[in-house]
Amino acid sequence: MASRIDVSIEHKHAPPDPSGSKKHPNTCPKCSSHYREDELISNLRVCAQCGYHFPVGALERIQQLLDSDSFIEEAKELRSADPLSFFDLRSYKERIAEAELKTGLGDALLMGQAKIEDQDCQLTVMDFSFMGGSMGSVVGEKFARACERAIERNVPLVSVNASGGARMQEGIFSLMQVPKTVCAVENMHDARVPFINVLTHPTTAGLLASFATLGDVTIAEPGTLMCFTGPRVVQQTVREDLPDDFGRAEANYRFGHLDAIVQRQELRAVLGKLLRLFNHGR
Amino acid sequence: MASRIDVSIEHKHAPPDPSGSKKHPNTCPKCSSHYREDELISNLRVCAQCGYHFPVGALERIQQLLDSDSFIEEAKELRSADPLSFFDLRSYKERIAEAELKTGLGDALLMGQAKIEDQDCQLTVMDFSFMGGSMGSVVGEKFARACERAIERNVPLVSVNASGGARMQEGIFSLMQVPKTVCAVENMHDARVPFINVLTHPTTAGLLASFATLGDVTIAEPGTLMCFTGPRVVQQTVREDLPDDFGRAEANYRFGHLDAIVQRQELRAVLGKLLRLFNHGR
Amino acid sequence: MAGELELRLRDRLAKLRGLHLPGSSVSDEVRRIEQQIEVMETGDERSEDEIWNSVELARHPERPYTLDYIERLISDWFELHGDRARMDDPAIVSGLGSFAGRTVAVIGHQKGRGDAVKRVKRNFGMANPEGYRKAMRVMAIADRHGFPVITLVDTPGAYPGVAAEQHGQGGALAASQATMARLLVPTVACVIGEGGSGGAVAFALADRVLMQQHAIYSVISPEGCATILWRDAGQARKAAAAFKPDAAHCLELGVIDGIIPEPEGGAHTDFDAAAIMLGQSVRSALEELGQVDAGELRRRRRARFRSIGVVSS
Amino acid sequence: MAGELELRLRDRLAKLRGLHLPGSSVSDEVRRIEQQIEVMETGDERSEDEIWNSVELARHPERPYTLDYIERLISDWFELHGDRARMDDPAIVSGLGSFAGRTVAVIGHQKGRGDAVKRVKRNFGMANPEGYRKAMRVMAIADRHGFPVITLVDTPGAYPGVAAEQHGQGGALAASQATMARLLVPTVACVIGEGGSGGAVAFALADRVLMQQHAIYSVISPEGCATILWRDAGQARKAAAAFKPDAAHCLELGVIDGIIPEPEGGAHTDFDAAAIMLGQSVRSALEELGQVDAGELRRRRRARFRSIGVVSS
Ligand SMILES: [Zn+2]
Ligand SMILES: [Zn+2]
Repeated sequence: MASRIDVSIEHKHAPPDPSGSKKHPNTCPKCSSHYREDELISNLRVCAQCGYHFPVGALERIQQLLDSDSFIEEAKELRSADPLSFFDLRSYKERIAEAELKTGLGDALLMGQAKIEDQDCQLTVMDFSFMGGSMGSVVGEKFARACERAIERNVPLVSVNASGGARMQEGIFSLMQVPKTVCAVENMHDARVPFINVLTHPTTAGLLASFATLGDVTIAEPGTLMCFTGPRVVQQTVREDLPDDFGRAEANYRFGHLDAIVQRQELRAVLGKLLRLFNHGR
Repeated sequence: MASRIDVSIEHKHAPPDPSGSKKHPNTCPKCSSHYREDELISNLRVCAQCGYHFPVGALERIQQLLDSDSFIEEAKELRSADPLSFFDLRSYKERIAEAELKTGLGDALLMGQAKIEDQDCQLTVMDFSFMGGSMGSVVGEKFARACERAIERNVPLVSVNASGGARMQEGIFSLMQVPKTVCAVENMHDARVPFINVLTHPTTAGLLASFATLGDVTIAEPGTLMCFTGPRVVQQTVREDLPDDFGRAEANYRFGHLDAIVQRQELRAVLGKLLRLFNHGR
Repeated sequence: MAGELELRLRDRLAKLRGLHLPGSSVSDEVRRIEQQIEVMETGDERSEDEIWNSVELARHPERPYTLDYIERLISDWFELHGDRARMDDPAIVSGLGSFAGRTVAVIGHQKGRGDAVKRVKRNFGMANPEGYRKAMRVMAIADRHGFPVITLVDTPGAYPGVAAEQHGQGGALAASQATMARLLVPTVACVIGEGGSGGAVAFALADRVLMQQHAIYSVISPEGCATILWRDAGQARKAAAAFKPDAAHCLELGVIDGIIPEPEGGAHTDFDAAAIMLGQSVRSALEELGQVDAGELRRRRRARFRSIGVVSS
Repeated sequence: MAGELELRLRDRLAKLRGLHLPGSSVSDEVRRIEQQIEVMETGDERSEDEIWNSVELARHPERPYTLDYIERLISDWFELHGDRARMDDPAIVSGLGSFAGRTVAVIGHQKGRGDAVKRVKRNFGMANPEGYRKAMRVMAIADRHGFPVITLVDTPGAYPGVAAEQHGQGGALAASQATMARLLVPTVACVIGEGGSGGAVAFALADRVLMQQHAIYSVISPEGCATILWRDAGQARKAAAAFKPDAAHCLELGVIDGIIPEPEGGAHTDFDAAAIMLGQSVRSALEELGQVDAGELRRRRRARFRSIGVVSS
């Protein structure tokens, strides 16, 4: 049995907050503008004042991106099996149940058939509010199945990512989702199925070291933190100040790791264009 | 007809001299030790005092590297056809004839069957003293044939390079030897025929942009200048002092462009080992 | 813990035995599962002390490193250097050599032993993206010429530096795995010390993944885990007991295919004996893999990793 | 000059016509040689003035550049950025778009137009190795998905900088050609301005190599040549006349496959008309190439370059 560990590990998954302080979720952390929920939703959760991109849950992301009613969810029934009977402050099972309640999702990744601007695709969308979008067996399995479904259906895979990395409560199994999803992508590459990656804040660690960097095209929303090692750990290692935009999409674009930074308002149109291009080539 | 150009272009091919001054060819430009010709030959033209590697002609290189009497020259009959009827101070044809007389070679590259430490291989060896080892149609053709012969014989190709780049007297044809030899190498790669590149001073410009960087293994003698653009031109462009070993094998090794720097005394043994390794894998 | 997992495994075993697929790919899988169940039945739970002993041995400063094994197992060794773009990363060693009578490519993390200068030179076995790119280059050569690839995994993790991030650490780790997933030659990965997270897994997408008896393999270091759980790296021992990065546990979970024995007291007590044991395990793995057609090898390799993980529905 | 070469070509033509090989690869070659001979017969020698006119037009600051053609010929354009290792080189533009109803990859050198800042930003179309690595990445995507590759060549040459050398300029140029030699999709290269040496040829190992009427293509720039011949870049005009980097000469020598006409006075006088002419040539080349099986396409591409050069024995 795993030892009972009595301290929360949740702070690992706290989304970085530019201001460092605890504000109302509808208050812009960049310019402090405050919005009603309906205002934010209708503006795709982008600050009308300064352009800051608020986090978007998986279900809302689907609303934003997809042709209406086009999403057919698949592998919805999959749940974590808690293979290590893991327990920190509370049991892993309890945490999963809580996250399910909070988000209405079975795990941190939704998967299914979709249409964007009338183009068929397979879609995966991650939700950071489900245990920090961490990748355990369910996320890995659903992503691998998405690749397989994209091959079967011969449609592109669009993956919208948001993740702090591995789900530590699943120990080595969480690490193994990294090579597992890489293998799934390589099968897809062999089948010449297009793969478009959208990185949203944050997409880090295990995700960057697996499928999130293996797309034919890789785009990110502005401000997305996308690094393998987080800024805090890097800073502790190098013991010097990091560049201002360290690990952010803007820096990654300069260093050659992104095809484009796409404003959320343009994301649907850009994905529609990319799907058209990849579908017309075939 | 090409205009008659009345100034020599030979200085382009002058081998860079560390001291800058004109010394007797058997005087070490690094430490000024002087050697009798037989001393130099028996020491593989390496300065016994400081380790400086003097240039080695193609025929002497064959003596140094190959099992005795193992070389069977091929495509010996090929000669430049002077397609542009080129004329600077003298005609290209005259220069070729002069180089032939001086070196005893038909062009800047020798090609044939060889054995090194009892391992069969196909061999190309360049001679810098034949018009600066420049690559015209004959060099390109012989190199391409060497690739084809290596495929036919199913033996590795060992290429010992020394070249200032394109042979300008052949104009655009000399540039075309670059993609031509690349194609020949790719055919060899497809046939899974091993390709070992040895860079000797200097291997620059067109050679680096073609076959000299496409080997399975790339090694160089110490001090070899191996850059696409020569130090003088780079300096004119950036208008600042260049690092001391700019473009040299030692810098290229640090920057990840070489598998090893091999002293001339060890070259035969290293090639023998590499040929054994590649032959035992097959 | 073993209870639920064992039931699951027995169920899977029964299903696999019921299948009559062409080729022997199922029998590989059956053997692997049988082995796991055997470990569960015979293996007592390892104590916190035993697990911590492995952690300490895995990171013992006198433990044999990649080059120590190469020296003892590989003849005609020729090291290949450089990523052909930016640098030669000394934290990774790669090259060609002769092993058991045929040419192989060997790629491994390399720690420096001795004084600080030597350890820093090898960056404590923490590679930059350029190191992984060098490795991919060597894999491509091996693939072209049919040389089996042996990887030796021994890293606390990929280097967490500024330039490492700027030059694409995450992408390089993913690309290295993708390259291994594409190889058409037999591949054997051996965790010989620390199998630290992404930096380790970059070399571990192999046909056979083996661990030395006292090696560790985990998603996070004991200290990293303890820092997150208790904000106190000093609690590493407790964290290790919770995550169990030891070989027995990894075998039990089906994450690795076998355990390579070490000399009594650990590999550092007898480099030669440790090398012989490592060599034997790698040799027999390569002999097995040599029987399999290249395309089938690759298919099985991917299927193996595809199958890891536990979900319910 | 044409005399000896023409005899040689007629001889080769006779031999090729005598061959009865399967497939139409020979007929391509025959057509190319016929075209060369035709140019020789009808083409008057171009004067020093005419050649220099082309040199000036090829480098005219108002000449249309890669993005000008993309804007006019490609719909749904999506630019792909970055080499996934170090940087995004603005001297090279690459991306996907729709051309003549199907998706293609377009890769080209990009010069900046206007003030010094804009020109420097694009580094005058002189790419670093990272730019060529970005291009190779895009070629790999095109190859995977069956998109034809169109390259637009317009560079004084690869950038002669310190970092460019340190990061492997020569190797990157060679690798870019090697990548093009491996592609299993149709490839068309168009020299649209300056086709400067290695930096140009890195994108020109294509199934069809076309030149605009006033583009130039040569092993060295007129100034570089003049510097070497007379240590005086001012003699560039004389050097150009000697080396003849003009399209007619390149076609005559069999180095290119066709000449794309330009509007009267040069492409800069009418971007739209120039784009239409370019588009028509590329389209008909792609239509022809689309008839050929992928493996055969690659075989012919390599054979085409293999055959260039003149030797005697
Ligand atoms: Zn705001
Ligand atoms: Zn000396």
